[in-house]
Amino acid sequence: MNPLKNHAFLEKHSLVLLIAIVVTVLIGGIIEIIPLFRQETVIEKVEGVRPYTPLELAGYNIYIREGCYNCHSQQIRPLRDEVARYGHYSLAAESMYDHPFQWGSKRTGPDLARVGAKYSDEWHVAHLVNPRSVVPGSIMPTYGFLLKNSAKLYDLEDHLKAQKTLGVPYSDEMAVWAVKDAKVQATDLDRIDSDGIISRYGENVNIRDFDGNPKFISEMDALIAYLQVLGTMVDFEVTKGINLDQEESEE
Amino acid sequence: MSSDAQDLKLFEKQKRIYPKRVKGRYRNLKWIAMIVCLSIYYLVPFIRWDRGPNAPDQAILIDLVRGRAYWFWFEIWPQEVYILTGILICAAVGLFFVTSLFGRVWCGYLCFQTVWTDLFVWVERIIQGDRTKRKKLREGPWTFEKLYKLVITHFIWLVIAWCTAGSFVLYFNDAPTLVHSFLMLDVSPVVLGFVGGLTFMTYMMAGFAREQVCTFMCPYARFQSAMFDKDTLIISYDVDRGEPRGKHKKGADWTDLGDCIDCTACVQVCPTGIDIREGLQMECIACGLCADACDEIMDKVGLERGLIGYNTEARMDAARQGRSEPFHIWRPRTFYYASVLCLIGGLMLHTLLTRSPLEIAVLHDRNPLFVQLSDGDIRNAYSMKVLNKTHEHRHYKLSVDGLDHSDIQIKTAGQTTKEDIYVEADSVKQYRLLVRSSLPKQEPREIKFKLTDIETGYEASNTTMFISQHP
Amino acid sequence: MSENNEHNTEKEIDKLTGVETTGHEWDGLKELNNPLPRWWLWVFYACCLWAFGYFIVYPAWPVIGGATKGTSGYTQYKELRASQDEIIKLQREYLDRFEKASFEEILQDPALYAFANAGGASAFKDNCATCHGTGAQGGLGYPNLNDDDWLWGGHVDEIYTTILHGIRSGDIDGHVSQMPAFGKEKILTSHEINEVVDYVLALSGNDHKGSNDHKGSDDISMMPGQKTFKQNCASCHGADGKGDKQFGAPNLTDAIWLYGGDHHDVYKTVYNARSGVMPAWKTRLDDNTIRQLTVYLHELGGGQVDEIETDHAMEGDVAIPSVEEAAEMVAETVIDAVEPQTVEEDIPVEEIGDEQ
Amino acid sequence: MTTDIANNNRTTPDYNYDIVKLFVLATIFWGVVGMSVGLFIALQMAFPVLNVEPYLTFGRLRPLHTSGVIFAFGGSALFATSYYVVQRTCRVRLWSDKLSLFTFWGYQLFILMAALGYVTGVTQGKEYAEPEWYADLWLTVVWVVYLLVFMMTIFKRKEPHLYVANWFFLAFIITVAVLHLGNGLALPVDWRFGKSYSAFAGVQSAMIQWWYGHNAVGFFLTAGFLGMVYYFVPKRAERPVYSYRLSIVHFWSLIFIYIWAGPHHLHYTALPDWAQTLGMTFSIMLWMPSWGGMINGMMTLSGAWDKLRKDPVLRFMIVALAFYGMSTFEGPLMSIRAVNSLSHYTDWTIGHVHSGALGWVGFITFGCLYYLVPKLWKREEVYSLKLVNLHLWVATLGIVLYITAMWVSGIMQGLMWRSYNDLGFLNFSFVESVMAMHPFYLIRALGGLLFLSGALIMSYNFYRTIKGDVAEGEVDKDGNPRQAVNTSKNAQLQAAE
Repeated sequence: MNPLKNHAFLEKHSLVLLIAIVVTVLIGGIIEIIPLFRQETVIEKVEGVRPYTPLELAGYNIYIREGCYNCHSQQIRPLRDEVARYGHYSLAAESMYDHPFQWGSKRTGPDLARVGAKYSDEWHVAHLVNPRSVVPGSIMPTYGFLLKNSAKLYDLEDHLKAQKTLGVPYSDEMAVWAVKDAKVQATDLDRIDSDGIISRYGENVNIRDFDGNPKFISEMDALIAYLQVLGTMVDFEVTKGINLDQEESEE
Repeated sequence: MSSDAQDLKLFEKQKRIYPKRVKGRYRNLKWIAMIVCLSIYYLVPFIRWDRGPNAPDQAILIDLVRGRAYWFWFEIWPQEVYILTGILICAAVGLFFVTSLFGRVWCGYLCFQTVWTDLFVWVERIIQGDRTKRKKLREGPWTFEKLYKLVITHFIWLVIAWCTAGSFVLYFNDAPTLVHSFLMLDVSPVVLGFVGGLTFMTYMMAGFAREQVCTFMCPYARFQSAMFDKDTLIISYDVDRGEPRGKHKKGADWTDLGDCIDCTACVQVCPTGIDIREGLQMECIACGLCADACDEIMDKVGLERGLIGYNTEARMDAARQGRSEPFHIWRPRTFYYASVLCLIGGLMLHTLLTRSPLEIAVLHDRNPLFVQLSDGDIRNAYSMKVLNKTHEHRHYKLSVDGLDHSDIQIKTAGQTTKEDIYVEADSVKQYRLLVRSSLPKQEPREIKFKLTDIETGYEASNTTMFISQHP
Repeated sequence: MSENNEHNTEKEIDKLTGVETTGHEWDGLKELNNPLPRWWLWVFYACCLWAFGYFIVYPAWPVIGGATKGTSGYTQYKELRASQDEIIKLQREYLDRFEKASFEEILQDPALYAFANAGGASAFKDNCATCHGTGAQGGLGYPNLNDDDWLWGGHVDEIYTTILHGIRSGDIDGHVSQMPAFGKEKILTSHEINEVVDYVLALSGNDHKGSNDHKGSDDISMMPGQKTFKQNCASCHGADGKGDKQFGAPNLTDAIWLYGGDHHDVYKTVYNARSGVMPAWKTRLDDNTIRQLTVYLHELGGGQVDEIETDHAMEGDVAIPSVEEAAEMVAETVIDAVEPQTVEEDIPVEEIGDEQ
Repeated sequence: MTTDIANNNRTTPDYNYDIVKLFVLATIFWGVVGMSVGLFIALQMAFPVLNVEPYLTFGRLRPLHTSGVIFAFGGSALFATSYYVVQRTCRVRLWSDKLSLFTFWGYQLFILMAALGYVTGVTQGKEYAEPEWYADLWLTVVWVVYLLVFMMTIFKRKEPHLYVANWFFLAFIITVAVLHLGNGLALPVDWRFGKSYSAFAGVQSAMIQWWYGHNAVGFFLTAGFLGMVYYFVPKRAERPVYSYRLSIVHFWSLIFIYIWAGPHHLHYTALPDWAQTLGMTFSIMLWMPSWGGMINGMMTLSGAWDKLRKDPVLRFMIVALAFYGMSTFEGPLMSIRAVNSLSHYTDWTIGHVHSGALGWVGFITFGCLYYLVPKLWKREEVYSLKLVNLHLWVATLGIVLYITAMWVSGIMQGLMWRSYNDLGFLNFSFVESVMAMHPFYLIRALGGLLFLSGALIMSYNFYRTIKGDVAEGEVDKDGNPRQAVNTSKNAQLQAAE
């Protein structure tokens, strides 16, 4: 039997050729992809990672809409310079509710995986309105219109429901309160209301006016709320005791 | 050949080529090129160049640890690697230029694959004899003679390969020091790994892969072939003169015969094993050895030289029509390449000559954007990097434009005032600047930090922002 | 390929190369059937061989419940730790020198200074940024460490002491002071407080907005709050209101207001009193880190220019009281015994990170 | 070649050239559009003031560029050539005129939907798979019809054997369908709006995205274009394909191994180590199968190498193969984890992609178009071969500028990011690396300008070719001056076809 000789069979039977091609290309994908859904070690078990609040989710969607991922990665690799520059390397758990992931592939700008709480809100506003007003060497586009556009909040309930269907642990209550929670998080006018969002999303939610204009919930509010939570959910002081090294933990 | 037998064979062994020794002007040119190339390669790391006490004294050195490259007078810092882009572009366009004029002479004379292969073949010939002897030895049965001759050949090959690899590493380290540590058998595993890998590569490429690299793998060979036109010099066999070819006995009649006596000397000497008489082929590296071989034969037969030689298509066409055509050096293409070369070369030279010996980079603090002081003044903080690229320690003076009544405070170890900032030779120093001003709050304003070399008056500046209110 | 012969094509020999074609033809295209170059196949095999070797040494194939681990026990996190160790080894030398050096020496030695600053910056982000902000910009109730206003002193030694022992931290050596809650404790009436607030705001040149009743006089000394101030506040904040670092009494004449500088804010401060807490870090951080933090904070710009080195002292003409005097003044002012607050529960009254 | 056909006494069917013509025109159009957007965003990186918010920012235009050149330009070229090749090598007219016409307008509609989405901010946020669910669904319909037309044409072929170019086209069509369906799974928030969430999250989403992304390169930009090589290179060179055996070995090894290589885009991320290992090792094993295509293409010219001297169209194809060889060597190199830790996230990757995109995909497409246009519009040759030559050199110089700038700057970026000072602290802040990029961005933009100029020269050349003009000094194979088309010679040619 010489495969080179018998190849003529495939050349003459195109449907068999088609099937052979499909089988050939499926093998690699199946072996690489399916175990990621099955293995328990793929996503670390760490405290603190929660789904985005509705406002943060709105910010995440603006991040995607503006194509931020084209220039900014959100994945700190376990290389010493990246850990020194950006902070603790990224865990799989930290992006487990990102549909889709925003790890990026290019750093025209710096990594944003842990940009949360690094700079002040007003720096973000100034920087997004005109990056060169605070960083003269920057080549980032201006995003002043975010201040003027009102954040689209009214359909957040649908967004949360869709994410819930895909497996993000939003509760029905969260979905029902989505619009209200988003408004409360961005305005900080009435602190009494904040009990609700805190009970749903935890103590660490940033509740404040992000864009400097408390009367108006702009897209800037949503985007900064998202940026300010990036990489802050896992408390690495607490996590230190846990062995993140998945491969080792099995030994 | 039976088709079944052929079909069963998956691959084909390399057809071994035993290039025959040849003498002549192109061979001499090749020797010279080889000696020059190899000498440059092996000896350059040992050339010393005095740069004063604060810099290495190796003429050509790439210091990966400190991130500096030295080339005689010039020195390149990491920020200046765009020079490397210039060099690469020049190399590419230079190749276009040379190729459109002279064909693949790069391949034939200067490419390291050719030069080292040539060297290895030379070693092979010294030990095992010329073409026929080598062939016989290789194809014959295993004898003691075959064994020791092969062992010696491969041993010498490995020594050459090892020297080649060792020399490469010298470009990245101080040569005498490294040679010394090699002699003391005290080199780092990284260096050893590099040397080992390169030795293996050289041994494989020049000893075994040889012409197959040029035929199958090298993309530049393809680019060059695509660069030919009718005015490009290529190795050509004069078909009109040579054909019909045939054996010729001394004193016999030349009627009905071309000048080619079909002695196959040109085929025997070819390092890629082709028959140039079949016309331009992708394997041909334009080394001219076939021309030498043919000339030798022509001399013996008593015919005019040049049956095989460098020629252009245009000239051959013209000759066919009884015209004589000069070799056009300046045609639109070569003119464009030359201009692009000059332009980029000039730009690079300009950058290198006007390279600033001093640079500053000032970055505004991001958090907080500004600080209000107790007396109501606004203060901004910056980090400033000063790059002193000279080989002497320097003192500088700092000033700021665009901000009246300002006060600059410099935070660093010890006492540094803006009147005297000291930076050591060939190094970078970082400072924190605190600039305060009592100006009323306003939009971010551009300010310019200026650093002046107290001794030479040389200036470098950097524009940044002074921020005094919330956005 | 005898089976092919049933078709209408015939094998032929290519004239140029002398190689036989496969005998098929499509739109004038034919195929030769040259064997593969040997080097091609061998390099392919070599790559595969290398890959199989790699599979053995490194984690490679998913199996039930995980993946093959490889003989080397490699994980990318081990690799990270190994490469970080190189840096730590490099820094060890500086750390040893740093340990032995005094602040004065550190401030003079470029290498130690840079080392301290870098180490301090990273320690700050891990430990201090939660309250003081990542850029040490502070917030309402949390001092901005970049400015030139220091409640407890901005010299290197003073900063060191403050970090070491904290403020109202329960530490025996910690800074302790307590402003009386003038309103809550019914020491002053609301009217008096309004008057004194206007006076204080006038001292610093701020508008005394919010209390229209008492607006009017441009002459500070004529303001009704002056008397109240002298009687109740001057003992700590000084007659001129410039504060006293001995008690952490802030300068009331400058432009910096830790708890907000409008009438309403200052009223609240006087009525309720304020007492921010900072933990004592000596129990949490090692001495080297605290010293690095000290140098870093001092350098941030907030630190006072060291008078040891320079003459232009930033202090005004405030008379610094002697220790005995100060002790007396404290005794007079402090009404209730100060209850040291527990360190763990230093949850801020105000939200973190809000800008003033 | 016509004599062969005559000898074999075969009949030439009435091929459907109209559909090929439409796709050829679309290829030219989208090529110019996609490259112009590329030039514009390259300039935006050098001069950020060119970002016009909100619609024309880099973040929104970059998908427009990538989709424009990959799917609009490359896709149309693949449609055109696959329809042409499958007809001619199966010796049968395309199965359905109506359905093939549907694939044309359907595909153009898809491109339009996607492009409008990007500019207005409707995107899924996955590189090279940005179109939202409605466009994805529409593409699925178009693609299934494409596969149907292609397969049915093959079914009713008049040749017993399937030519090697068709294996590659088939692998391209079917695998792209699998990838598109796998990666595109998403749940719309509300069926009325163009917003959906990907079915996958985090690490799984990353793996599936790069399984898709890398094989968009492997099957869209490699297998499909190798299909072109296997028809147009031997056709133009008038030589038989070098080795049938090599075709078989490299075809199967290529499609089997390529699919595994995706995780090399995720080295040192939160993806488990084992998957990274597979991505890297299979990328290395992919090296020779990739080169198999180059060798088969190159060696097809052995014996006819002097044709390169005369034929600029053949030159385009050979230079394309050389670039293919270069980038398929560089690819495995960059997949090695140690190299990748430096090169990833830098412009080195961009340089690598463009040596493949401009040098390989661009040039082989240009070569095929220069062959196709005169054939389709029944001209003897293009308007001017001199202009073809000019295009070649302008574009080559452009590529040289582009990739050298990106190589050097990418390595510089990577080195600056990981540079430590003597004290063991990082040397450079990020923005310093951004500022150091400026000269490289300028050189890159200049390179892009040259490449675009080449495409414009080509468009002009085609315009005149289709018009029937012949440039002065153009000669035919026998060296006689060529005639403009509106003469009797054209009629003869038509008859001959």
